[in-house]
Amino acid sequence: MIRLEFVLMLAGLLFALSVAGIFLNRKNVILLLMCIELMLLAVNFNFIAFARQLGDLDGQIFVFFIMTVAAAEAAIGLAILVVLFREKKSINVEELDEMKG
Amino acid sequence: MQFDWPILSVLIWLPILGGLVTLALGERAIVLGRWIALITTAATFGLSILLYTNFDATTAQMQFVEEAAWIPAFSALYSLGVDGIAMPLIILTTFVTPLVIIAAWTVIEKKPAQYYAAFLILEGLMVGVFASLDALLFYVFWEAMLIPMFIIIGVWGGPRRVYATMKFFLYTFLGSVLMLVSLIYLYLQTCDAGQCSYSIADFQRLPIGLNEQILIFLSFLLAFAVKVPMWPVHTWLPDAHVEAPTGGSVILAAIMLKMGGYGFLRFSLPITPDASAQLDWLVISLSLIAIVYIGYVALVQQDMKKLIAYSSVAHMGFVTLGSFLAFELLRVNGDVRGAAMGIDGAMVQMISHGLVSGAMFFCVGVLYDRVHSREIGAYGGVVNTMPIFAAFAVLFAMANSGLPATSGFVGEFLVIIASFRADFWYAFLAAITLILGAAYTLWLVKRVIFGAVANENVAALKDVNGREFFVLGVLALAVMLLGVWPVPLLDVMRPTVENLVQHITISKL
Amino acid sequence: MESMITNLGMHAVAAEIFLTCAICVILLVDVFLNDRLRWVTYALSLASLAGCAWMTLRYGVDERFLAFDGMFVGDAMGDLLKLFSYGTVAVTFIYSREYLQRRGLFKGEYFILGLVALLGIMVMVSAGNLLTVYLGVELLSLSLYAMIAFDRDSSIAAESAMKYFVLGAISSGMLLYGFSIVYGIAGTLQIDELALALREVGVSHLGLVFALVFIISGIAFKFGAVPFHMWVPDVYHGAPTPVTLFIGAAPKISSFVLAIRVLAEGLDSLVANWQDMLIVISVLSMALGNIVAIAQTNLKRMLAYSTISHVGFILLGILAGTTDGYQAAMYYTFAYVIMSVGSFGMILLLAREGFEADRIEDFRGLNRKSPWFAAMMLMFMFSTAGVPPFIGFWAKLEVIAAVLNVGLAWLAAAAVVFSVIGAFYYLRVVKVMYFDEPTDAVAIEAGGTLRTVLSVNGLAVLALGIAPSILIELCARALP
Amino acid sequence: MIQQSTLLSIVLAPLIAALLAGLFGRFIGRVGAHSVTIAGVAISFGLSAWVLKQLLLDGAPNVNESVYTWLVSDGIRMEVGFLVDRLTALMMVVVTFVSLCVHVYTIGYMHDDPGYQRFFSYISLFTFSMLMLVMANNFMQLFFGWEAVGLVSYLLIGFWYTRPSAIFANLKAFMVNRVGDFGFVLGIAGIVYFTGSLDYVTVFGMRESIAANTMQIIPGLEWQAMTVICICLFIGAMGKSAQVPLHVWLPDSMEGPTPISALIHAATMVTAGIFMVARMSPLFELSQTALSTVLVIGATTAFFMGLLGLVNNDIKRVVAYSTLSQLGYMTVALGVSAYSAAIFHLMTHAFFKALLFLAAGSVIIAMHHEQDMRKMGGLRKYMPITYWTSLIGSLALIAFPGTSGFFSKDAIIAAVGASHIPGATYAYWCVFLGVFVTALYSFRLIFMTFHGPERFASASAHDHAAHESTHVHSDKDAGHEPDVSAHNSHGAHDHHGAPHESPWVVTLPLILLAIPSLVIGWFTIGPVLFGDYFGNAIVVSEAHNALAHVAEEFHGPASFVVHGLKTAPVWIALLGVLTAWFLYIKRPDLPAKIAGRFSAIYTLLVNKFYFDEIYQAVFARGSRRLGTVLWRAGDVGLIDGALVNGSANVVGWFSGVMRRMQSGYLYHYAFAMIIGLSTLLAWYVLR
Amino acid sequence: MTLTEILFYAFSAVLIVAAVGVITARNPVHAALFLVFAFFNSAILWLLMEAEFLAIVLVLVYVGAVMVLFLFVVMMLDINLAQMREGFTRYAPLGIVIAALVVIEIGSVVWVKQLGVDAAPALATGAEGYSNTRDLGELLYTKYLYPFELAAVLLLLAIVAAISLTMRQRRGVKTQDIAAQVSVRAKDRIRLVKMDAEKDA
Repeated sequence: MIRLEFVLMLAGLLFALSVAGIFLNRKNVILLLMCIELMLLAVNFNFIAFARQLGDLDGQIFVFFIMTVAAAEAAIGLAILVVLFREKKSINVEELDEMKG
Repeated sequence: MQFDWPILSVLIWLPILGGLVTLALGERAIVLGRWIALITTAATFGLSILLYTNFDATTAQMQFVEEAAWIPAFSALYSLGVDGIAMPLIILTTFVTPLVIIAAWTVIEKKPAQYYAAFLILEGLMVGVFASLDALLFYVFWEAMLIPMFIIIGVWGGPRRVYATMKFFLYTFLGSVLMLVSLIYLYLQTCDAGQCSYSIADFQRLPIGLNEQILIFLSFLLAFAVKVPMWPVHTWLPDAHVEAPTGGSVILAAIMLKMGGYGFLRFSLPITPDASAQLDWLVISLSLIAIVYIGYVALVQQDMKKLIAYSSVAHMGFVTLGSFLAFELLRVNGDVRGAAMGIDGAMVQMISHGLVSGAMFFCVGVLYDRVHSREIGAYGGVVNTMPIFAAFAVLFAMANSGLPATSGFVGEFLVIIASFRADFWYAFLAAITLILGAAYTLWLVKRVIFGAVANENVAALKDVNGREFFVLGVLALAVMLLGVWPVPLLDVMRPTVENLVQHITISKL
Repeated sequence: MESMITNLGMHAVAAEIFLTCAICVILLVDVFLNDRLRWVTYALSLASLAGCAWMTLRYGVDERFLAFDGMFVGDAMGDLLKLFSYGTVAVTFIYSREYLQRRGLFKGEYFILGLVALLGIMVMVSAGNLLTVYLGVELLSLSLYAMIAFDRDSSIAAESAMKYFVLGAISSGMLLYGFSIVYGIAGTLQIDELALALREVGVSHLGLVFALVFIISGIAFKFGAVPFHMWVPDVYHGAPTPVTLFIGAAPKISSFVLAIRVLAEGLDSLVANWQDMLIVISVLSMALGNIVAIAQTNLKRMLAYSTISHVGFILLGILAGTTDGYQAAMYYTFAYVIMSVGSFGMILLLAREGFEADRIEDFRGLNRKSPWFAAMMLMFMFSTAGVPPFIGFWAKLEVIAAVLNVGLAWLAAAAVVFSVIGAFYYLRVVKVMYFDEPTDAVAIEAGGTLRTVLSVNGLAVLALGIAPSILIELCARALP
Repeated sequence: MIQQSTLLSIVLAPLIAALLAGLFGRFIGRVGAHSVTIAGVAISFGLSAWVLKQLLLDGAPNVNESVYTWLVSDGIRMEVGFLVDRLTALMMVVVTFVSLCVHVYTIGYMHDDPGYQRFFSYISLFTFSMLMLVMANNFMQLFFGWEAVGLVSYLLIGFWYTRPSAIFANLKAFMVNRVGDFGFVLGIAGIVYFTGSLDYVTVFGMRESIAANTMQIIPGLEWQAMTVICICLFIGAMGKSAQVPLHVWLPDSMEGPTPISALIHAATMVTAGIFMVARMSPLFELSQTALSTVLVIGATTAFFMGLLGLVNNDIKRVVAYSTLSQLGYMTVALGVSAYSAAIFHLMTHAFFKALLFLAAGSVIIAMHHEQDMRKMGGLRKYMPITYWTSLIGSLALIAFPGTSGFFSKDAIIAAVGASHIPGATYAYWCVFLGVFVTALYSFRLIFMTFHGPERFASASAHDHAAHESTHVHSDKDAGHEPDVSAHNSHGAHDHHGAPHESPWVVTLPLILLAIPSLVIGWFTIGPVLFGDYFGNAIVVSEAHNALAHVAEEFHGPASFVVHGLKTAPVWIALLGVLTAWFLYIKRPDLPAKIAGRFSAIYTLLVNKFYFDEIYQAVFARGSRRLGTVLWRAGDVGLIDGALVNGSANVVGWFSGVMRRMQSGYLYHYAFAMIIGLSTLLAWYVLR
Repeated sequence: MTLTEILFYAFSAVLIVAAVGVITARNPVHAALFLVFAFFNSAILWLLMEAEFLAIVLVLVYVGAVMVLFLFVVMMLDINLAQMREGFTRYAPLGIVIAALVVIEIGSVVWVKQLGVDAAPALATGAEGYSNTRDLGELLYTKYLYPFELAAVLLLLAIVAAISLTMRQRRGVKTQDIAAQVSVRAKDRIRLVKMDAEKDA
């Protein structure tokens, strides 16, 4: 029997790791996108665990939609990345500082 | 006699309409615009005289009342009316504005249509402040007034106008927003009492606990103290005055400052009488500080307008002092004999200061238009080249230092006499203005008006022209009339003032 | 079949369906248009907005109404918000046209993405399920990401799109995380069921509060409230002005409705908890927004910070947790949108070839060049500062009343003090227009439509300020 | 019966004349101006005399009625009205008579002045104001007149407004008077507090109830309410009547044209204080402390101000110091409750001092506006009328037996001698020694001006430049303003010609004034001083009635003279005259030597006891310094700098700091979000 | 401890390792591969949690499409790997602190305080004829029809957005314009200018 808390803890860890990843990564925007995927994964774990716990498929449906959205998001994110790279010839996070203050 | 047409609405909206027409005609049709401005303001003044002639001076009731639904959701009404306190102030407003228009006749070269429009709109809003019976309506007029004034100082002002306008606006804005919170609070209290209302009269009847009263009082105090202005929140005034164009200074000194005094009488005293009684020492001390401290500060000013501005602060100290004597009297003597005199004095001082300081700013304006300097040091011996002007200036200076037979004397005299009842030292400190007021005013006169011709600028001065003569002459007449025969003014106020004194002696707790 | 849609209620969704079809049609038509005929897209977009409005009015509902098994909620508030959104988007399009044409950006994408974003807003407005909420949020967000980056020759646009994207995704993650916990505790995603279920679970449930923090964070991000505001200045600044205009307007409605649907309807039993959190966020927003705006020289950026501060005010209304409060917040949102559209419209009005008019000093001496539009900007600025007799004042008045009504006097006092600080930078714009001399003599190039609509916009700010009853009554009727 | 319209005419005639001359001076011209004003004052004088006659001879009752209500506030009516009793009537006659003389005199004195009409307007206005003051039936109007005469005095001292010294002097005069008014207003306020009325009759009727009160001004110290009120009122009198230490303005007021010095600064305005205290006698009688204060201050003024006359060389200033001293005598009389003596001296003084001033003016005209006595001498033969009238005036001043001054002054000295209130002894010595001093400086003036060698011929030539510069009209300036006053009148005459007698308009008033100076005491001392002239206008309590002792020995004016010869003061005065003769005719070298010997005292006197310097330093500069400190440190520094701009700067600084947090870096943004999230979590979940 | 549990813990551990790999990988390609690895692990975990359909979708859609897209972009963009890791160690401690903070907070709620979720009946797994896919499908096309359609719009949006952002006509590309070449006139190409033979001095 997989304990609910365990899954939730796992999801929490993933969430924390993705957050740390976003903060730690200062050079490459693509890695940020990947961290976001990781974060969504964490959420998905939550939903699946709860769906199982509750005996209710709504959670799984939600995961389904999250994945759909995540795919779309990734597409747009990567498209923006491409635009960005064309303009700046770089995807270094530290160089994304034209605007501040 | 009441009218079957909405006279107060006309007084508010006629100038605003005139302003919009002037604005719409634009700078190219300025000749027409100018006349429209003059005719509108003159008509407004004429109509406001009807207020006086038809005023029933036997009652403290609001008169010429108009009422219409405005914002049903807040039970806010478009309700107007005047009593013996508001009516003189309205007439002062309508009296001074045409003079401002005349004084600006050919002097303003930059965007004159906007200039006139700003003053016309301002006039309507100012009348609105005095005529509103609904707190929300009052507040709207109160704040909206800042906008034209902001523009007036900023567009037609002097070199440091940006600093001055910002300071003016933010100071007064800061002062009044907390009042808004209090007004809303009072409104919610009326809701709790069963009948939601923004009516000032309902606020005055509302029972409020002491702690709440104190908070409300403090927020009112801030709002009105900034406007009056009282020490230590007065520092916007010298800057605003110095930078404002002549008309702006006149309106600022003559009318805007009165709104603070009016606010005290209309809001602070009747709505929070117990808090006022608790904290009257604060207001009275600040007033006395204003009278003495500011007197000294005025003494050393090198800028004519600044000097007059500071003298305004000192003079307005009498208004606040007179208004708050009632509570001290009640405490010291156990009765309120003298309180009505204090409030009478405050009112007369407001009207008088409106005329006198306005006139003094006009005088400075006359000089400034010719020499383009406000520095005292840039003048000297003006009397040699401008004898008529000098006569006016000396007259107004005397009025400013509170000489009997001018209006300046009446208010100060009443307040000093009333304050003696409360405490010898109040009267003592207040009376110091006799010395300081004369010192700074006459020293100014000495350095500017008297003496030998100081430089070519002064030598080249031309005496006042007909337009200026008219403006100064009308003001001089008013100042003298009020000084020699103030009874018409006091008579219309009496029932209202006595009613007010009665009201504030009854605790709301 | 055991699972059937029990109440379909297609007519309630008429506007959404119509808009989706319209988007497809426009998408197809646009492909076949050359640049000279691009106005057809523009016209079609406006026409479809008009169609939507007609649909909404035609199938408007007075009472709460569920469709698609509760996924969709139709109510009076929703109809009002949608109608307002159509109007906002339409005005946005009208303002944007000339700017886009002059910049060679007059492409179908702007309109299509804008319409999709509008669809997202509509979905959120009528969301009856957390899933629908999420999809609405994403529809809107993804469109916005794309819109921001759509000027492909602008590096700051791409940069801000990237920032917005990454942060937006994080916030979505947070929101989802919160949803998932709520789901786990309440066992349902349906908002009205959620409200019932949570009442049984009990208010002090730790897990709920835990979830609430995540949800609040997500909502705060969409609002742009401190400390989830960091994207706002950069996005406002970096995006092409028409897009900034778009972002500054309609999405605020969606943020508001997000808060209403999730917090006020779904998590209403937790009001004590989220009130506390929102107080912190709101005070921080008002403080930071107003203070940092002072240091700005770029008007778009300044308006961004001003947005942050206004969000603080909108949150004031929401955090009151009363119907009055929600009405106030709604009113504030409307007022804010009207003013914000106008302010950005002014930038678009002044912009011309090689001149963005997005710095404050670009407004220098406007009163010399065009007294009329200087007056309009003056009204926008004073209104935004909350000075009567403009609409912004009533918005502030209402939220302050709402806050006072729940006994948070200190908060009301803090709010008004911050609004004074805020007045400073609005005044600076007025100062530049009125007190300074123009640096050039170039006349305003904008065409008649823009001028007319902008004038109407400005006069509305005044008219609704003098007679605020109209809008107040509407809000009151929409949120009984 | 005295009609109200009569009284109104008395008051309004000069006012209307003043307005006509002032506002329409340009249209009615010089002749018009002086005609109309003289007519106005003549009407006043005539009617005043008639009123006096009515009261005195025809037994008309006192008039006390109001003209109109000025205002009503809090139930207190403030009215404008007239109280005419014999005291008032006496004052009215004196005022209008002197004023009339001065008007006539002015025609000659101001003949060439461009401000001719203005001057007439002012002095008519002054007459009006002074009449308002003396005829008032309430404190408000008293104060009104009080301030109005101050205003006119201000305008007239600064009449030659291009002279720096004149406009300095007028400001100073006004300010010092304001200090007095300050006290005066407080006194009035006190009266209103205790009686609720401003009306004389009502107030006097309630005087006992005032006296029953005490006030705690400084905590723990109970003061008699009456004492406080009376001292406050007397402070007003000190300002107006130039009592130490508020005397400093009077010598400087000599910057005004001489007719003014005669009218305002000798005969009428400065005596307003004396009049006021006499009018308030019902109140003062109830406070011995106040009376002592009055006495001591008056005595000090009488003696010490006289001393200053000894060392001054400006002919007008010597007269001015003598005025101060004589005002001191009057005040002393008030202090010992000899109110009628004070008023009596006021009246005689009005005549002879006006005479002396006008005579001095005549000399000044003759000397082409030279005022330094060291540059005069031997004028007797050139200006006989002036000489003789001056001599009469001086004799009256030194109380030469038989002259009017003798009667009044001797009565005062006798009254002081008879008084027993605290300070009376000091006062007696002051007034006694004062007699010697008076005689000394009076005859010093006579001898230096009219006797001895003619010093003007040599002096005027090389001192021309110096004299010009003191009057500011350097030739360069004069070129710019051809219409400036003194220069023209100066240039019109032959510069080096011998002085000659003034025209008749100047000498006629001298003669007119010389007559009462010489003889009026004979007729009036009986009724005024010892008779029942004042009736109930003046109240003296039995305890203080010093004059009563004098009255016991009074058996008619002639015997008074005889009796006077037996007392020391007369001989002291004679000694003074002899000393003057010795020092300034016999041994003109001695004064300088004495001055050298007692240089410390001499310096002290020349510097007028350093009052001016101290006031200048403490009040004028001190106030300005205080003002500067308050302004710079308080307003500009603390309020504006620290609070207003300071808070703006703090907000601005904070804005900058917060702005830097918006670093532009994505990870910082994310970091902020995460921190926000975890803080909320920590706060709400884990607490 | 059942086999399911053992497997679960094991794969969880691997998942965490993979996730750490994603955020610490020196090379973006490696990071992407770590992510793929994490997804695979997740799919297995989901299988263990009886979400079979989602597990399959995760592998097919995510690993098969999305991650490929990622890798594609990573390869396409010419990224200087040398700089990529600069400063990593500098920020690592802070990153760890943040991660720890979040973990502690989440953990304290979900682990220590148990979230307060009651143990509820698990899914009717193993029941006769139960199909996760079928049940999901049924729900998707009935109750979740509206979201389903919205998801479709969302994907459409993604397509439109991606195309509009990335497809562009390059500026400065020299291609032939046949029509322009054909329609050219001589006077467009040559300009005849009359000049004096000599210039004025």
